[in-house]
Amino acid sequence: MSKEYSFYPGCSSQSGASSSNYLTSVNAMCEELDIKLNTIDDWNCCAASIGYAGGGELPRVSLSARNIALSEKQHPEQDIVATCAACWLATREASERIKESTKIKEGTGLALKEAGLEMKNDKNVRHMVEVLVEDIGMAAITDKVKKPLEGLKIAGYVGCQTNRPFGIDGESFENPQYLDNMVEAVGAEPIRSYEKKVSCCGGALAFSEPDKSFNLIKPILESAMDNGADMIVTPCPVCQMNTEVYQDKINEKFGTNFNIPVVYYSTLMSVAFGRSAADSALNGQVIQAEKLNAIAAK
Amino acid sequence: MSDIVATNETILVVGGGISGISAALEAAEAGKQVILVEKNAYIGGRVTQLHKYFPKLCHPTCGMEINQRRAKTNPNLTILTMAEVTDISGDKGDYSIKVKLKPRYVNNNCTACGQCTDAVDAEFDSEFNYGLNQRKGAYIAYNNAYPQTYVLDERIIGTDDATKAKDACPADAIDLDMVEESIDLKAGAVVWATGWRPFDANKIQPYGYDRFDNVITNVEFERMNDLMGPTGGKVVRPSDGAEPKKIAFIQCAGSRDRNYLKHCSRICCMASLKQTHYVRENITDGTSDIYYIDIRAIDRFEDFYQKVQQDETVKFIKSKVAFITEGENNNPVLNGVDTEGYHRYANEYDMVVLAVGMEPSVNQSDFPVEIVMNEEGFIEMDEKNGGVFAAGCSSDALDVNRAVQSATASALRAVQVINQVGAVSPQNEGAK
Amino acid sequence: MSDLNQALATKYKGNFLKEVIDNVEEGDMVQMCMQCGVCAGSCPMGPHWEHTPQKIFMMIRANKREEVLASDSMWMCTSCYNCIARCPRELPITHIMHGLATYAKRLNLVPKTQPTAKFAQLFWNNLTSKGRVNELKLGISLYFMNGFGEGVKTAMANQKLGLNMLKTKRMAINEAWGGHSVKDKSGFHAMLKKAAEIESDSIEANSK
Amino acid sequence: MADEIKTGAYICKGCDLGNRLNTDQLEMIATREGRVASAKSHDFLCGAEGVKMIQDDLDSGESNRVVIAACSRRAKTDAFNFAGVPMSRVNLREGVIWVRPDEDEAQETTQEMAEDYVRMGCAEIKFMSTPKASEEQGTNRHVLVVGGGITGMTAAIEAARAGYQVSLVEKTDALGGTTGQLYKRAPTRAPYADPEDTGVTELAQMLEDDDKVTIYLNSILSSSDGAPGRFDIEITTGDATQSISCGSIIQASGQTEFDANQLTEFSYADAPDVITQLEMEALAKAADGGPVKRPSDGKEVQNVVFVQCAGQRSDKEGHLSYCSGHCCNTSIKQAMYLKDNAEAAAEGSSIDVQTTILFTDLRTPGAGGEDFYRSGQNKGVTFRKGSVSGVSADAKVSFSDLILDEDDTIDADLVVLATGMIPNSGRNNEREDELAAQKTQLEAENKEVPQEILDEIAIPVESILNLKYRQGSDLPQLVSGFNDSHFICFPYETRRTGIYAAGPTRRPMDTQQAQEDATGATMKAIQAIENAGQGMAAHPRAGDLSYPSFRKEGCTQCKRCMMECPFGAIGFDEKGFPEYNEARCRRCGTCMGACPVRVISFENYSIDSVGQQIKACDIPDEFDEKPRLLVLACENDAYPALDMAAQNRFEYSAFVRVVPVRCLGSVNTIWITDALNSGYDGVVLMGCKKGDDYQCHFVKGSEMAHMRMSKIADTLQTLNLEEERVAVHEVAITDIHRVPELINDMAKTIDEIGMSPFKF
Repeated sequence: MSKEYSFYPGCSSQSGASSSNYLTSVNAMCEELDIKLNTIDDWNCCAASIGYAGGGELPRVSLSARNIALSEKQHPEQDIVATCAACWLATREASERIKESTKIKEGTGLALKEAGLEMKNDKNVRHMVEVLVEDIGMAAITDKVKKPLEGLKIAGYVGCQTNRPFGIDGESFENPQYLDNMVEAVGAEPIRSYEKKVSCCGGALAFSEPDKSFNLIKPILESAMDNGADMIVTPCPVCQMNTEVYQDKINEKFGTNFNIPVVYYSTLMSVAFGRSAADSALNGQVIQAEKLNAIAAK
Repeated sequence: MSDIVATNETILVVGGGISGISAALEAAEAGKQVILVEKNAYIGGRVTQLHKYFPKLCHPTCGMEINQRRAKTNPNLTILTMAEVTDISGDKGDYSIKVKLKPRYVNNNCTACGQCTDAVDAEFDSEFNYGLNQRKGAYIAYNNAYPQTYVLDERIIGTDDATKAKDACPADAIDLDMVEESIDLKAGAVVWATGWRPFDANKIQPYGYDRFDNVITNVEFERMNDLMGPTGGKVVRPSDGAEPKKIAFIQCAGSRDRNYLKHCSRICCMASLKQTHYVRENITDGTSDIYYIDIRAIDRFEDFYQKVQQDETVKFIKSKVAFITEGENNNPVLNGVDTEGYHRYANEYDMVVLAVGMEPSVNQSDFPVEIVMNEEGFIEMDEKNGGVFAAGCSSDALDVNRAVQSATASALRAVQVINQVGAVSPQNEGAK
Repeated sequence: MSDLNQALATKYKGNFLKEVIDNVEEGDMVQMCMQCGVCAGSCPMGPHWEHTPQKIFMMIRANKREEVLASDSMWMCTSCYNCIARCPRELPITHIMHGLATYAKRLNLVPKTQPTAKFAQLFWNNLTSKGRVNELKLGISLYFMNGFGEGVKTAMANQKLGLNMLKTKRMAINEAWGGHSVKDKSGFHAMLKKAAEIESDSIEANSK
Repeated sequence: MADEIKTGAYICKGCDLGNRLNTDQLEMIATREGRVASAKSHDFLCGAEGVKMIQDDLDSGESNRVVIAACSRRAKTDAFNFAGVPMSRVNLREGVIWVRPDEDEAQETTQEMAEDYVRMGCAEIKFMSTPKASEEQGTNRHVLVVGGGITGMTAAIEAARAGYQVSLVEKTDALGGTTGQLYKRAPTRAPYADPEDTGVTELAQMLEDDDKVTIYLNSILSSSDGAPGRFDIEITTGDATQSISCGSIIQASGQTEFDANQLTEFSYADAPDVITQLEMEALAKAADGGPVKRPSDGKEVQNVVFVQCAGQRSDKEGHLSYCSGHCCNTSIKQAMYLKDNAEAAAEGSSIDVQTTILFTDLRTPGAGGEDFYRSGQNKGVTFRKGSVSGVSADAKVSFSDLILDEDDTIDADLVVLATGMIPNSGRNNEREDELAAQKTQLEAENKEVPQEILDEIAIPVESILNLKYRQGSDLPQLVSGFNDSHFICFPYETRRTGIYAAGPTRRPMDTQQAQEDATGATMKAIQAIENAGQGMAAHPRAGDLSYPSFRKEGCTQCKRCMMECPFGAIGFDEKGFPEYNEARCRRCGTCMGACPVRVISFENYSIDSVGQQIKACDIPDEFDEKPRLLVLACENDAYPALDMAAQNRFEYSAFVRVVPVRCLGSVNTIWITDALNSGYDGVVLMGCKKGDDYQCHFVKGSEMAHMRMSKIADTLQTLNLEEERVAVHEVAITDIHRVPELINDMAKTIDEIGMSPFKF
């Protein structure tokens, strides 16, 4: 019997957006794991963590409040699940802030009224990896593996917002294991001692402060290479974007020659579950994950 | 164990550390019947694992020797080791207590000749040395342990080692048929002195105690400096056994921190200041850097702090270290910001000592009777506690001197209860 | 705007801490800082901070209103949450930094050339216009945020990147016309308008 | 039964003693040379059977004293425990076989070692009898408390609760002391968030209602004499004086706020709005929950600065070197007064009192402390790490902010100085004697006496206890004038048995700690009464019934015993003969060591009980090349260290004979000279650390021994022996590796300088 969740895809996963490939592979992965994602109709942007300059606290919280309210209306019994770290964080923070502060609660209440909405705020806001770790479990994932990703050495880059401040399944902020466990579950070799697994890629500042951010991204790639990784896996669209698409520019800047694929955990799984390269969104790789392509082609 | 006489005029002291022993002796030396219950195979508790005391830099064994002699010569005091209180029922002036006695597998015949130790092969991590070395399966915790009676590790029972030990004993002191027993005692009042445990450094993830060999704790550092300790008094890097020169001390490792221990453990500042003396005494050209938030060398300890400040081998940096990484040659690298004027640092050391704080040994849920605790887990003084009185670090994070002070006070509180229920009490006799 | 700044400055004369507590997102937590500096040491952008978070909290207590609000330090926040995770006093440092930035922006005290401030505003405008981010438009406006000449250069410099994104269908030209949007745009905008009003009203009130 | 001495010597063959030693030979020596009534060996003496053997002999009257030749006197104490029977423990295990190699060539000397120890044990027992308490002691379950502040009041009520009578002497006209002057105090229980009532009023009421407690207001302790269990007290009220007797005394004389007039840099003297913490309490009391008004013009304060460590933690002349411990919490508490009052006044409107605490290290330890600090921050108290350079007459505070690394000023309308506390510890007799001595010395040399000496002498200090002890009117003081214990493990160790200091006179502390301290001191006070009643010694020889007595005919009334007694136990009568005051005595034997005519002794420890052991050793003649070394080892630290060395099988010279002593202070030089005269080649004294950080459990014992031994040089010259033959060492109980080395060093020295010529 399939598990159902109220799904909040987020802007970057829309067609023609920077992590549309993430959504494609998530869909394939969920089909295999019998997870049913019921998309929240008419969801809006969460303002991520960079919207603050324009919007104050209340407008930002209201954005998430609207999504929560819509979810409650459409899927009253279901937890909200997001695949994007920023979406998850913003929505969960909003939900908690509304619980903690009556001032915010009242404010958002009034604001929502304007859109003809109201919220109970009684459901959890969760990240897709929580669903995998807590509800599905590694064993169940391993069961579904048809093409174990043998011989692949993969650096699990957890990044920031999937990790802090909430953490996944009570794991440590400094050295979480869940991503490595997933890598192991699909038959590949994790690099558990990957030093940069939780360091910051600069996030949105990659746009406004590219040089400063590149200084942060470089060591993340470097350490993966030094540890002999064939590729990097990540649960976060911003992490994926920053570590993959800027490799050219970083090579330009530092005279390096990085060319290491950065994939989503969902891509790994859907390949391991025997899905096609297209279903696994391998065509979405700016830097092709050749080894995965090969396995998918088998 | 059936020969223990206990009435509602008896004082039960739970915990045989410095606080428990002090409370027990003070009451016993005032003529009260006292039963002291200690979980370990020996009395003395944490202080026996310390190399020196601040601020006098004297040795805990010295005071412990006196206390042991007081205990040996006092007919009013009964000591039960390897014993734990499992239940307390009744009220002030009339308690019934259940005590679980773990088998020692060695009886009073033991002359502490040590032949059983030589006979057995199995080795286990030494609890006394925080696992820094191994000890035999038949052992005595440390030289001056009291009672001077050996112990067989339950893990060797049923193995050849057990029989080897038995055969080796010339005093017929080894009894492999010993089993756990539970006894019932009466008491009029209870002094609770179960003390503290060092905060688990593994939980302080940014400092990588679990990941980096050369990040150790202050309690381990104490053992290293003990001439009779696991390293024979040599300070060594766990990674390669080399003598560290550059040593950093990180204060408030787990204390004053909402993520770990909310309270200030009081002792850690003085402990680190003390340990800089070890560095100077035992390491040629050794240096100590102390990373702190506030140096809490309270009251007359201040003099000690001022002396250390004048020592050119010791530096103070006002900063909570953000995180530790590992550099060349397993050297820990401390990363953070010196907040006195904003100086960012990434300082490399040979070894780092985490000044871990004190956590109360017993928490509310395992407490054998209703008790009022604060959210830090220390026992509050409260009428609701009836005739149960906290002593030493069960009541707050205390240094040795304050712990004994607190223990002496608790002894009086217990004596007051006894004198009220007592058949012959000062009241009845009145004054001259 | 600047007269609001004036009004607030006079209203809270000599007590900037109080001003922050009353008007800045989670500003009441500023007073809980014990100056351990773990945030300063944990921040990935640390080297680029003129004033570390802990120092900003101290400056607030020391009534350094102008210096704090005009500082570009809080614009360095990447929202990595290291500071929040490690703070021994559980200060929501990330939020406070965002809050200070917002407040500075509202009072028009942000350094003119602060790139993140500009980008953050573009981002907000972009997402609020239709309820969902239009990455293409955002990208373009980002390139041109420092004027046309600059923009062309940046665009050229990022040409390869753009092509890569197009090739992999992670960018779509047609987004330039229309693009994604919420359906209930009017409701969405009404909601935001209301939220913004409530907020600025309370600050206006505090200035009187 | 003690009339006829019947000694039974019991030799153990267990723990390999039987294999390593010729125990038949030892039996023979005990009977032939030791002249014991009976000597028996047993395979396992400490076992039930062995102990029964001994007990049967005692019961049957076959013996009434025992020599146990087995393990160290520190081992198997439960087994070898024959109440009321004089016992000598001969240490054949830790003292002999464990420190000797198990080799044939070593056998001879090892056996000789054992034989000598048996001889010594048999010699000692002849001079031991069962201690009986003197007739002197009395039980008087009446505690005198000096000082009616929170400490004294607590001590009084706690003693009464324990069933003891109490007299409480307070020099002012009301109870309460400093705490009575406080508006509120820092919280003493969870959640440690707000100031709480001091409880002084209730406590005072409780005392007045308690029929066990007698309160003397406007009174002082004009005289105190006697000893625990029988103190004679005179209490003077106005011009009336009455006498009472009590069993023990608690000194709770409290503290005095540091005189802020010395802090010219903070303009205290000439700025009305610069005040001390105690003065702030007065303002808060006056305001009583309303807005606090400043002294100069009664204006409601808006901006208050607290300057921590004012005149404290500083090496400046006249400043306090220590930290007074309570001031951080006190300033937080006082800032809270202002915050809470403003809150109450303004119902949360934005009117506010700014409170800034300027500190260098904020010291709020423990669970309560840190909670209270957070609570202060939560209430909006501003904390800044800064060092204050000055306060102007109009309350402008200049300081350098150590975090922002820049100078700053705050234009305050009230400045509170955390000036800390000075103990009311009475007269410093030792210092007075020192100064007087210096003065007379200089005058004798017709040198000019420096002004500072004259000044210091000129300052009158009033005595708290007015003790009539020969050794001074008040409790001896530790550093900075506190009446504290010197020992970390024994906070209530006192150098005047039966008199215990509590509260800030003992150590800087706040009210909560003072109350805890008072309770602890009360425990010791009632304990002292119970012990005195039975003639038992107090810590560290707790329970010891033996006490010094002297042979009057021999005494030359020289008073050395009185002068050297570390515990002020000894007085003297009108003829100048010593009076021992058993209940004050701690049984260290320093008097015995001091006595030049050797008339002082204990029933079970005397010049003879040790001297005869020394003589009992067999001294081989010069040509045997078997030197003899005497070690006199302090039983508290050195002897245990030797035992532990043996546990680790650290070997040392077979030529050594070790005699444990109660304290090096009890070592009489006659033992050394006798030893040298009778042919010992070297003597080693092992005592505890002396000096400022002394470890000697009897305070001055080790010090005294060193002094006496420095004079032994002349004796050696008259005997024309080399100085190296006598060595005095400070030994710690942890010197487990070192003690054998010290012994071997002496053996080596003798090797070099050759054997003693005094062998017959």
